[in-house]
Amino acid sequence: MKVFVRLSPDPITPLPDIADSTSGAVVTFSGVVRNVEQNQPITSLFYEAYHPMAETLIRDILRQLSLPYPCSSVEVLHRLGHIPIGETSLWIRVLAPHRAEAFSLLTHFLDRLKQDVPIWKTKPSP
Amino acid sequence: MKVFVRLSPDPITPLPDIADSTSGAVVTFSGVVRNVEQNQPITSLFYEAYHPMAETLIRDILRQLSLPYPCSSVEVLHRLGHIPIGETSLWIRVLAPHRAEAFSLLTHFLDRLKQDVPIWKTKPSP
Amino acid sequence: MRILYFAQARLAVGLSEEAFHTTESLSAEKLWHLLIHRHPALLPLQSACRLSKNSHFLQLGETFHPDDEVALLPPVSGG
Amino acid sequence: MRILYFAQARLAVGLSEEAFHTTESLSAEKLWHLLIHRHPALLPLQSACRLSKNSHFLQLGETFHPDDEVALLPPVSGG
Repeated sequence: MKVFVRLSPDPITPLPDIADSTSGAVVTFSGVVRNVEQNQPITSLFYEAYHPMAETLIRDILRQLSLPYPCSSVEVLHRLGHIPIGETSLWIRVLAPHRAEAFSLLTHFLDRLKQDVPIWKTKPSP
Repeated sequence: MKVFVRLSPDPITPLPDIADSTSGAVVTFSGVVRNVEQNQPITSLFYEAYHPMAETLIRDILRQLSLPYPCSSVEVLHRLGHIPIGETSLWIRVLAPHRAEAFSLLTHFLDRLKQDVPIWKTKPSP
Repeated sequence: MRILYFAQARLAVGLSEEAFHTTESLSAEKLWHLLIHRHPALLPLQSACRLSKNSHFLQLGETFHPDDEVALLPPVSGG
Repeated sequence: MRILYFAQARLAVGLSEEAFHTTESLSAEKLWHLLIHRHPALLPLQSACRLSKNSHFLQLGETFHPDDEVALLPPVSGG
Protein backbone atom coordinates (compact mmCIF):
# COMPACT_ATOMS: atom_id res chain seq x y z
CA MET A 1 0.00 0.00 0.00
CA LYS A 2 1.40 3.38 -1.00
CA VAL A 3 1.28 5.90 1.85
CA PHE A 4 1.80 9.64 1.66
CA VAL A 5 1.59 11.84 4.78
CA ARG A 6 2.07 15.58 5.05
CA LEU A 7 1.53 17.81 8.10
CA SER A 8 1.98 21.42 7.11
CA PRO A 9 0.75 24.95 7.86
CA ASP A 10 0.03 25.50 4.16
CA PRO A 11 -3.60 25.58 2.98
CA ILE A 12 -4.67 22.17 1.71
CA THR A 13 -5.17 21.66 -1.98
CA PRO A 14 -6.28 18.20 -3.08
CA LEU A 15 -3.50 16.13 -4.61
CA PRO A 16 -3.65 15.40 -8.36
CA ASP A 17 -5.73 12.45 -9.52
CA ILE A 18 -4.00 9.07 -9.56
CA ALA A 19 -4.40 7.04 -12.76
CA ASP A 20 -4.91 3.45 -11.57
CA SER A 21 -7.19 1.13 -13.49
CA THR A 22 -6.89 -1.59 -10.82
CA SER A 23 -8.66 0.55 -8.20
CA GLY A 24 -12.43 0.63 -8.58
CA ALA A 25 -13.08 2.89 -5.60
CA VAL A 26 -11.72 6.27 -4.59
CA VAL A 27 -12.98 7.67 -1.30
CA THR A 28 -12.01 11.15 -0.17
CA PHE A 29 -12.64 12.73 3.21
CA SER A 30 -12.28 16.43 3.97
CA GLY A 31 -12.56 17.79 7.47
CA VAL A 32 -13.62 21.42 7.41
CA VAL A 33 -13.45 23.93 10.28
CA ARG A 34 -17.06 24.64 11.24
CA ASN A 35 -18.44 27.95 12.46
CA VAL A 36 -19.20 26.44 15.86
CA GLU A 37 -16.99 24.44 18.23
CA GLN A 38 -18.53 22.94 21.36
CA ASN A 39 -21.64 25.08 20.72
CA GLN A 40 -19.63 28.34 20.69
CA PRO A 41 -19.34 30.44 17.54
CA ILE A 42 -15.73 30.70 16.38
CA THR A 43 -13.84 32.29 13.51
CA SER A 44 -10.84 29.95 13.40
CA LEU A 45 -9.16 27.06 15.19
CA PHE A 46 -5.51 26.57 16.08
CA TYR A 47 -4.04 23.15 15.30
CA GLU A 48 -0.76 21.93 16.69
CA ALA A 49 1.02 18.59 16.38
CA TYR A 50 3.87 16.73 17.98
CA HIS A 51 5.21 16.50 14.50
CA PRO A 52 7.56 13.49 14.20
CA MET A 53 5.47 11.38 16.58
CA ALA A 54 2.21 12.27 14.80
CA GLU A 55 3.55 11.30 11.40
CA THR A 56 5.12 8.09 12.71
CA LEU A 57 1.87 7.08 14.41
CA ILE A 58 -0.20 7.84 11.30
CA ARG A 59 2.06 5.54 9.29
CA ASP A 60 1.95 2.84 11.98
CA ILE A 61 -1.86 2.94 12.13
CA LEU A 62 -2.17 2.77 8.34
CA ARG A 63 0.22 -0.17 8.21
CA GLN A 64 -1.87 -2.02 10.81
CA LEU A 65 -5.15 -1.25 9.02
CA SER A 66 -3.80 -2.33 5.63
CA LEU A 67 -3.77 -5.96 6.83
CA PRO A 68 -7.53 -6.39 7.35
CA TYR A 69 -8.39 -3.72 4.72
CA PRO A 70 -5.93 -3.97 1.83
CA CYS A 71 -6.00 -0.75 -0.18
CA SER A 72 -3.68 0.42 -2.92
CA SER A 73 -2.99 3.98 -1.77
CA VAL A 74 -3.66 6.29 1.16
CA GLU A 75 -2.79 9.98 1.23
CA VAL A 76 -3.16 12.09 4.37
CA LEU A 77 -2.77 15.88 4.50
CA HIS A 78 -3.25 17.62 7.85
CA ARG A 79 -3.01 21.38 8.06
CA LEU A 80 -1.58 22.98 11.22
CA GLY A 81 -1.63 26.49 12.69
CA HIS A 82 -4.57 28.88 12.50
CA ILE A 83 -7.28 27.64 10.13
CA PRO A 84 -10.23 29.95 9.37
CA ILE A 85 -13.76 28.55 9.33
CA GLY A 86 -14.81 26.98 6.05
CA GLU A 87 -11.25 25.84 5.28
CA THR A 88 -9.97 22.28 5.21
CA SER A 89 -7.98 20.97 8.17
CA LEU A 90 -7.70 17.35 7.01
CA TRP A 91 -7.81 15.70 3.60
CA ILE A 92 -7.55 11.93 3.09
CA ARG A 93 -7.84 9.95 -0.12
CA VAL A 94 -8.03 6.15 -0.25
CA LEU A 95 -7.85 4.04 -3.40
CA ALA A 96 -8.82 0.37 -3.30
CA PRO A 97 -9.94 -2.35 -5.66
CA HIS A 98 -13.41 -2.34 -4.03
CA ARG A 99 -15.32 0.19 -1.97
CA ALA A 100 -15.69 -1.90 1.19
CA GLU A 101 -11.97 -1.88 2.06
CA ALA A 102 -11.67 1.80 1.21
CA PHE A 103 -14.53 2.82 3.53
CA SER A 104 -13.40 0.47 6.33
CA LEU A 105 -9.80 1.62 6.27
CA LEU A 106 -10.82 5.28 6.12
CA THR A 107 -13.38 5.21 8.94
CA HIS A 108 -11.15 3.12 11.22
CA PHE A 109 -8.24 5.42 10.49
CA LEU A 110 -10.30 8.48 11.42
CA ASP A 111 -11.31 6.83 14.69
CA ARG A 112 -7.68 6.06 15.53
CA LEU A 113 -6.52 9.52 14.45
CA LYS A 114 -8.97 11.17 16.82
CA GLN A 115 -8.03 8.82 19.64
CA ASP A 116 -4.24 8.48 19.50
CA VAL A 117 -2.45 10.79 17.09
CA PRO A 118 -0.85 13.77 18.89
CA ILE A 119 -2.63 16.57 17.06
CA TRP A 120 -4.75 19.09 18.95
CA LYS A 121 -7.15 21.84 18.09
CA THR A 122 -7.67 24.74 20.47
CA LYS A 123 -9.71 27.91 20.21
CA PRO A 124 -7.42 30.90 19.67
CA SER A 125 -7.12 33.00 22.81
CA PRO A 126 -9.39 36.06 22.44
CA MET B 1 -31.07 18.16 2.59
CA LYS B 2 -30.12 19.50 -0.83
CA VAL B 3 -30.09 16.78 -3.50
CA PHE B 4 -28.62 16.96 -6.97
CA VAL B 5 -28.81 13.98 -9.37
CA ARG B 6 -27.54 13.76 -12.92
CA LEU B 7 -27.42 10.68 -15.18
CA SER B 8 -25.61 11.56 -18.37
CA PRO B 9 -23.34 10.08 -21.06
CA ASP B 10 -20.88 12.95 -20.56
CA PRO B 11 -17.57 12.26 -18.82
CA ILE B 12 -17.80 13.06 -15.13
CA THR B 13 -16.02 16.10 -13.81
CA PRO B 14 -16.32 16.74 -10.07
CA LEU B 15 -18.74 19.54 -9.20
CA PRO B 16 -17.31 22.80 -7.83
CA ASP B 17 -16.61 23.02 -4.10
CA ILE B 18 -19.51 24.08 -1.91
CA ALA B 19 -18.77 26.81 0.63
CA ASP B 20 -20.61 25.75 3.79
CA SER B 21 -19.13 26.48 7.19
CA THR B 22 -21.84 24.45 8.96
CA SER B 23 -20.62 21.18 7.39
CA GLY B 24 -17.56 19.73 9.06
CA ALA B 25 -17.31 16.66 6.84
CA VAL B 26 -17.18 16.23 3.09
CA VAL B 27 -17.02 12.65 1.82
CA THR B 28 -16.60 11.91 -1.87
CA PHE B 29 -16.88 8.53 -3.58
CA SER B 30 -15.74 7.82 -7.12
CA GLY B 31 -16.45 4.54 -8.82
CA VAL B 32 -13.90 3.85 -11.54
CA VAL B 33 -14.12 1.25 -14.34
CA ARG B 34 -11.46 -1.34 -13.52
CA ASN B 35 -9.39 -3.26 -16.04
CA VAL B 36 -11.05 -6.52 -14.98
CA GLU B 37 -14.73 -7.43 -14.66
CA GLN B 38 -15.67 -10.82 -13.23
CA ASN B 39 -12.01 -11.87 -13.62
CA GLN B 40 -12.00 -11.08 -17.34
CA PRO B 41 -9.80 -8.31 -18.76
CA ILE B 42 -11.91 -5.59 -20.36
CA THR B 43 -11.31 -2.27 -22.08
CA SER B 44 -14.65 -0.60 -21.32
CA LEU B 45 -18.09 -1.19 -19.85
CA PHE B 46 -21.50 -0.20 -21.17
CA TYR B 47 -23.86 1.40 -18.68
CA GLU B 48 -27.58 1.82 -19.30
CA ALA B 49 -30.36 3.17 -17.10
CA TYR B 50 -34.13 3.23 -17.01
CA HIS B 51 -33.68 6.94 -16.77
CA PRO B 52 -36.74 8.50 -15.12
CA MET B 53 -37.24 5.56 -12.77
CA ALA B 54 -33.55 5.49 -11.78
CA GLU B 55 -33.51 9.18 -10.92
CA THR B 56 -36.81 8.96 -9.03
CA LEU B 57 -35.56 5.98 -7.02
CA ILE B 58 -32.25 7.68 -6.21
CA ARG B 59 -34.16 10.66 -4.84
CA ASP B 60 -36.55 8.40 -2.88
CA ILE B 61 -33.67 6.45 -1.32
CA LEU B 62 -31.84 9.63 -0.36
CA ARG B 63 -35.00 11.08 1.19
CA GLN B 64 -35.43 7.91 3.27
CA LEU B 65 -31.78 7.87 4.39
CA SER B 66 -31.81 11.55 5.34
CA LEU B 67 -34.08 10.72 8.29
CA PRO B 68 -31.67 8.50 10.23
CA TYR B 69 -28.58 10.23 8.74
CA PRO B 70 -29.26 13.96 8.38
CA CYS B 71 -26.81 15.50 5.94
CA SER B 72 -26.81 18.94 4.36
CA SER B 73 -26.15 18.02 0.74
CA VAL B 74 -25.84 14.99 -1.53
CA GLU B 75 -24.79 15.13 -5.18
CA VAL B 76 -24.90 12.06 -7.42
CA LEU B 77 -23.46 11.92 -10.93
CA HIS B 78 -23.76 8.64 -12.86
CA ARG B 79 -22.25 8.34 -16.30
CA LEU B 80 -24.00 6.16 -18.90
CA GLY B 81 -22.98 4.62 -22.23
CA HIS B 82 -19.52 3.25 -22.99
CA ILE B 83 -16.98 4.11 -20.30
CA PRO B 84 -13.30 3.24 -20.88
CA ILE B 85 -11.27 1.66 -18.08
CA GLY B 86 -9.76 4.14 -15.64
CA GLU B 87 -12.65 6.58 -16.09
CA THR B 88 -15.27 7.45 -13.49
CA SER B 89 -18.74 5.89 -13.76
CA LEU B 90 -20.14 7.27 -10.49
CA TRP B 91 -19.32 10.32 -8.37
CA ILE B 92 -21.07 11.11 -5.11
CA ARG B 93 -20.37 13.92 -2.64
CA VAL B 94 -21.97 14.16 0.78
CA LEU B 95 -21.72 17.16 3.12
CA ALA B 96 -22.76 16.82 6.75
CA PRO B 97 -22.14 18.53 10.06
CA HIS B 98 -20.24 15.45 11.30
CA ARG B 99 -18.49 12.60 9.56
CA ALA B 100 -20.60 9.76 11.01
CA GLU B 101 -23.80 10.78 9.18
CA ALA B 102 -21.91 11.43 5.97
CA PHE B 103 -20.29 7.97 5.92
CA SER B 104 -23.49 6.20 6.98
CA LEU B 105 -25.66 7.89 4.39
CA LEU B 106 -23.09 7.30 1.66
CA THR B 107 -22.44 3.62 2.36
CA HIS B 108 -26.13 2.82 2.79
CA PHE B 109 -26.92 4.70 -0.38
CA LEU B 110 -24.32 2.71 -2.33
CA ASP B 111 -25.79 -0.55 -1.03
CA ARG B 112 -29.30 0.51 -2.10
CA LEU B 113 -28.05 1.81 -5.46
CA LYS B 114 -26.48 -1.55 -6.25
CA GLN B 115 -29.57 -3.43 -5.11
CA ASP B 116 -32.54 -1.47 -6.46
CA VAL B 117 -31.74 1.36 -8.85
CA PRO B 118 -32.35 0.35 -12.50
CA ILE B 119 -28.85 0.94 -13.85
CA TRP B 120 -26.91 -1.87 -15.47
CA LYS B 121 -23.39 -2.46 -16.68
CA THR B 122 -22.68 -4.97 -19.41
CA LYS B 123 -19.52 -5.92 -21.25
CA PRO B 124 -19.60 -4.53 -24.78
CA SER B 125 -20.24 -7.29 -27.34
CA PRO B 126 -16.90 -8.23 -28.95
CA MET C 1 -48.79 -1.31 -23.62
CA ARG C 2 -45.19 -0.36 -24.15
CA ILE C 3 -42.55 -2.87 -23.08
CA LEU C 4 -38.97 -1.79 -22.26
CA TYR C 5 -36.11 -4.28 -22.21
CA PHE C 6 -32.88 -3.54 -20.35
CA ALA C 7 -29.46 -5.20 -20.10
CA GLN C 8 -29.73 -9.03 -20.37
CA ALA C 9 -33.42 -8.75 -21.33
CA ARG C 10 -32.52 -6.34 -24.13
CA LEU C 11 -29.73 -8.68 -25.28
CA ALA C 12 -32.06 -11.70 -25.18
CA VAL C 13 -34.86 -10.04 -27.13
CA GLY C 14 -32.70 -7.93 -29.43
CA LEU C 15 -34.88 -4.87 -28.86
CA SER C 16 -34.83 -2.13 -26.29
CA GLU C 17 -38.58 -1.54 -26.57
CA GLU C 18 -41.66 -2.66 -28.42
CA ALA C 19 -45.40 -2.10 -28.48
CA PHE C 20 -47.58 -4.86 -27.04
CA HIS C 21 -51.25 -4.65 -27.96
CA THR C 22 -53.83 -5.77 -25.47
CA THR C 23 -57.35 -4.60 -24.77
CA GLU C 24 -57.58 -6.11 -21.30
CA SER C 25 -55.71 -5.79 -18.04
CA LEU C 26 -53.04 -8.44 -17.42
CA SER C 27 -51.54 -9.94 -14.31
CA ALA C 28 -47.75 -10.20 -14.11
CA GLU C 29 -48.00 -13.97 -14.67
CA LYS C 30 -50.15 -13.56 -17.76
CA LEU C 31 -47.86 -10.87 -19.20
CA TRP C 32 -44.76 -13.04 -18.65
CA HIS C 33 -46.56 -15.93 -20.34
CA LEU C 34 -47.36 -13.83 -23.41
CA LEU C 35 -43.89 -12.24 -23.59
CA ILE C 36 -42.10 -15.59 -23.31
CA HIS C 37 -44.39 -16.96 -26.00
CA ARG C 38 -43.24 -14.12 -28.26
CA HIS C 39 -39.57 -14.20 -27.12
CA PRO C 40 -38.61 -17.66 -25.81
CA ALA C 41 -35.12 -16.31 -24.91
CA LEU C 42 -36.77 -14.49 -22.01
CA LEU C 43 -37.65 -17.72 -20.22
CA PRO C 44 -34.37 -18.09 -18.26
CA LEU C 45 -34.62 -14.46 -17.16
CA GLN C 46 -38.11 -14.63 -15.69
CA SER C 47 -37.11 -15.68 -12.18
CA ALA C 48 -34.44 -12.97 -11.82
CA CYS C 49 -36.23 -10.03 -13.46
CA ARG C 50 -38.42 -7.55 -11.66
CA LEU C 51 -41.21 -5.73 -13.46
CA SER C 52 -42.03 -2.06 -13.28
CA LYS C 53 -45.25 -0.28 -14.17
CA ASN C 54 -45.02 3.37 -15.16
CA SER C 55 -41.59 3.74 -13.54
CA HIS C 56 -42.46 2.05 -10.23
CA PHE C 57 -41.77 -1.48 -9.09
CA LEU C 58 -44.92 -3.52 -9.58
CA GLN C 59 -46.69 -4.00 -6.27
CA LEU C 60 -47.95 -7.41 -5.24
CA GLY C 61 -51.34 -8.04 -6.85
CA GLU C 62 -51.14 -5.01 -9.15
CA THR C 63 -52.14 -5.57 -12.77
CA PHE C 64 -51.04 -3.97 -16.02
CA HIS C 65 -53.45 -1.85 -18.04
CA PRO C 66 -53.41 -1.36 -21.83
CA ASP C 67 -51.77 2.11 -21.60
CA ASP C 68 -49.03 1.21 -19.10
CA GLU C 69 -45.30 1.44 -19.66
CA VAL C 70 -43.82 -1.86 -18.50
CA ALA C 71 -40.11 -2.55 -18.03
CA LEU C 72 -38.28 -5.85 -17.57
CA LEU C 73 -35.59 -5.15 -15.00
CA PRO C 74 -32.79 -7.72 -14.71
CA PRO C 75 -30.71 -7.64 -11.50
CA VAL C 76 -29.17 -4.17 -11.38
CA SER C 77 -25.42 -3.52 -11.42
CA GLY C 78 -24.90 0.22 -11.42
CA GLY C 79 -22.20 2.16 -9.68
CA MET D 1 15.72 15.97 29.82
CA ARG D 2 13.64 18.06 27.42
CA ILE D 3 9.96 18.50 28.24
CA LEU D 4 7.43 19.39 25.53
CA TYR D 5 4.03 20.85 26.42
CA PHE D 6 1.12 20.68 23.96
CA ALA D 7 -2.37 22.16 23.85
CA GLN D 8 -3.89 22.54 27.34
CA ALA D 9 -0.53 21.62 28.94
CA ARG D 10 1.17 24.37 26.95
CA LEU D 11 -1.56 26.83 27.94
CA ALA D 12 -1.30 25.82 31.61
CA VAL D 13 2.49 26.13 31.76
CA GLY D 14 2.86 29.04 29.36
CA LEU D 15 5.73 27.33 27.58
CA SER D 16 5.91 24.91 24.69
CA GLU D 17 9.12 23.35 25.91
CA GLU D 18 11.76 23.61 28.62
CA ALA D 19 14.89 21.88 29.86
CA PHE D 20 14.57 19.77 32.98
CA HIS D 21 17.85 18.85 34.62
CA THR D 22 18.19 15.53 36.32
CA THR D 23 21.11 13.18 36.77
CA GLU D 24 19.05 10.10 37.58
CA SER D 25 16.32 8.08 35.85
CA LEU D 26 12.77 8.97 36.82
CA SER D 27 9.54 7.02 36.93
CA ALA D 28 6.44 8.63 35.38
CA GLU D 29 5.05 9.25 38.88
CA LYS D 30 8.26 10.93 40.06
CA LEU D 31 8.44 13.11 36.93
CA TRP D 32 4.81 14.22 37.34
CA HIS D 33 5.50 15.04 40.97
CA LEU D 34 8.48 17.23 40.05
CA LEU D 35 6.71 18.92 37.13
CA ILE D 36 3.61 19.73 39.21
CA HIS D 37 5.86 21.11 41.92
CA ARG D 38 7.33 23.47 39.33
CA HIS D 39 4.02 24.17 37.52
CA PRO D 40 1.06 23.70 39.87
CA ALA D 41 -1.33 24.46 36.98
CA LEU D 42 -0.48 21.00 35.60
CA LEU D 43 -2.17 19.22 38.50
CA PRO D 44 -5.70 19.06 36.98
CA LEU D 45 -4.21 17.75 33.72
CA GLN D 46 -2.30 14.82 35.18
CA SER D 47 -5.08 12.26 35.03
CA ALA D 48 -5.98 13.04 31.37
CA CYS D 49 -2.49 13.45 29.90
CA ARG D 50 -0.42 10.70 28.39
CA LEU D 51 3.36 10.85 28.38
CA SER D 52 5.67 10.07 25.52
CA LYS D 53 9.35 9.24 25.59
CA ASN D 54 11.38 9.99 22.46
CA SER D 55 8.24 10.12 20.27
CA HIS D 56 6.62 6.93 21.56
CA PHE D 57 3.90 6.47 24.13
CA LEU D 58 5.54 5.56 27.42
CA GLN D 59 5.16 1.85 28.07
CA LEU D 60 4.03 0.57 31.45
CA GLY D 61 7.00 0.43 33.82
CA GLU D 62 9.34 2.36 31.50
CA THR D 63 11.43 5.11 33.09
CA PHE D 64 12.82 8.38 31.78
CA HIS D 65 16.52 8.92 31.38
CA PRO D 66 18.39 12.23 31.60
CA ASP D 67 18.72 12.59 27.81
CA ASP D 68 15.12 11.72 26.90
CA GLU D 69 12.66 13.94 25.10
CA VAL D 70 9.41 13.80 27.09
CA ALA D 71 6.06 15.18 25.93
CA LEU D 72 2.90 15.85 27.93
CA LEU D 73 0.06 14.80 25.62
CA PRO D 74 -3.42 16.02 26.56
CA PRO D 75 -6.37 14.17 24.97
CA VAL D 76 -5.91 14.57 21.23
CA SER D 77 -8.43 16.31 18.99
CA GLY D 78 -7.05 16.35 15.46
CA GLY D 79 -8.97 15.97 12.27
